[in-house]
Amino acid sequence: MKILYFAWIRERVGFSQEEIDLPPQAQTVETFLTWMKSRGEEFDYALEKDGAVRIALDQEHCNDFSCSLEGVSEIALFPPMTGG
Amino acid sequence: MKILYFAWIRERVGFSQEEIDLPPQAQTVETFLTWMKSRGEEFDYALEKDGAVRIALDQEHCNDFSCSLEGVSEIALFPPMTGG
Amino acid sequence: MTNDTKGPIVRIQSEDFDTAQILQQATKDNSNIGAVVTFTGLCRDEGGKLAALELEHYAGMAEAEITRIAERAFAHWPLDQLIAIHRHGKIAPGENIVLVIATSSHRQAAFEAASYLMDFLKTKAPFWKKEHLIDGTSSDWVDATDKDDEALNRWKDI
Amino acid sequence: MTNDTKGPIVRIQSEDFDTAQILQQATKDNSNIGAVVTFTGLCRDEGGKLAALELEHYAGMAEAEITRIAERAFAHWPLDQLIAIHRHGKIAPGENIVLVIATSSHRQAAFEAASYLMDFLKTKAPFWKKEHLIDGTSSDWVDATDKDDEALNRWKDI
Repeated sequence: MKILYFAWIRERVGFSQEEIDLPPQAQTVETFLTWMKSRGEEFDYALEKDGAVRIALDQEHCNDFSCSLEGVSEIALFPPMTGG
Repeated sequence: MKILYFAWIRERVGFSQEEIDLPPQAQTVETFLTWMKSRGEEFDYALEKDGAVRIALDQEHCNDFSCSLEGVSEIALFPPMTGG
Repeated sequence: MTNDTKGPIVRIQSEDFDTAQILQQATKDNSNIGAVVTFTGLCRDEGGKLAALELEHYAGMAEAEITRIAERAFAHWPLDQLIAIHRHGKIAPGENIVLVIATSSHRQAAFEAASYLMDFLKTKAPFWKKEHLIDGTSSDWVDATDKDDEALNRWKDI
Repeated sequence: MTNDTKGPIVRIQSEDFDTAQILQQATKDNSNIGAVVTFTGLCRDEGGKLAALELEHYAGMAEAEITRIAERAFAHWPLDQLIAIHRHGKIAPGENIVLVIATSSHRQAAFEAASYLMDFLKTKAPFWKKEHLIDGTSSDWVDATDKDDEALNRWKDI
């Protein structure tokens, strides 16, 4: 799985992307995030504000954290957007 | 009193402006319009559609036909506007 | 940010105007604007049937009335600038009729002020349009539409 | 009039753009447009304190997301054209950040489509702004605002 980080989430994690094998328990967005936070202090710090983390699956917003990750090849994590 | 006519009201009256002495009964917009229509066929024809006639007193819209004409020096009569 | 030293700029003219140039001037001396909304109203060719529009106007009142509307907008929204240019006389299809520019540090203020000014200008500014058709058969005054009157209801609290 | 053969034009780029030139191109080959609404978002200098804005973006998704929003607008309003250009990278005060142009034969359709696109772009397009101040003391990420989220409520039926 390709994982991308943006803005201050990227800064807290310390890099902008990685290629990683997800563990079997990371079946949905919710279980994926729980696992991510357990990967180390920098991940826990980057993702601590649950309400502030936005997620995109294969470049589409996902607002439903019960979404399955089956068939997904790119996950992006980022704070609320400030475009325009 | 200077009276101005615009668009199809001007075309029906046959000219675009005149300088005229108002009769004593033309004290308000309403009595002024009644008198205007009595001036001849072309005026009656130009002003027949009551709802369609708009009036400006000294270059300001007047929506209240009970308005007094005291102190007014320029009256304009025209159909609904189609600017923009 | 409201600039209290400025008011709206209103111009009534027969000659055409250059939207791009006016837009550039409106923004060049201020780096704190944020949002610029521009409305350009062009003469439609009505599916190729229109030869020209003729815009009759009430000189003096046209400028006064648009200025009154623009000043109400200026008082209501936090605007930097509000510019309105309206042409009169003969206008060919594709040519400019009207230009409104609203600049503000707030996006919605700029959108709303420009939209407000256009809605009022449509029904309150003393202009009347006559259509000249290509086949020469008729030259009719354009009717005011209920839709334009209804558009004003959106702003009844302003 | 809806032109079914065209869809929105979306460009994501680091280089600046020329609003005037794009505006001219958008209107030159069509004499039946009627209404053109242009929104330009500029980098504010924040009262002289800002050295530059840095816009980070999610390449690929930025274009895809703005295209999705623009296509919804295109499907909802009778538009001739809908153009969105968004810059990324370092942007100095007074420079362009974003441009939206909506053309239509209906004035309110053009205003609403441009305003809708901007509202969604603000909160749904994957861009993040970092402010670099002139005094060099801090470089902070700009917070998303509730006001921008609330702006979306206006469009919940679309």
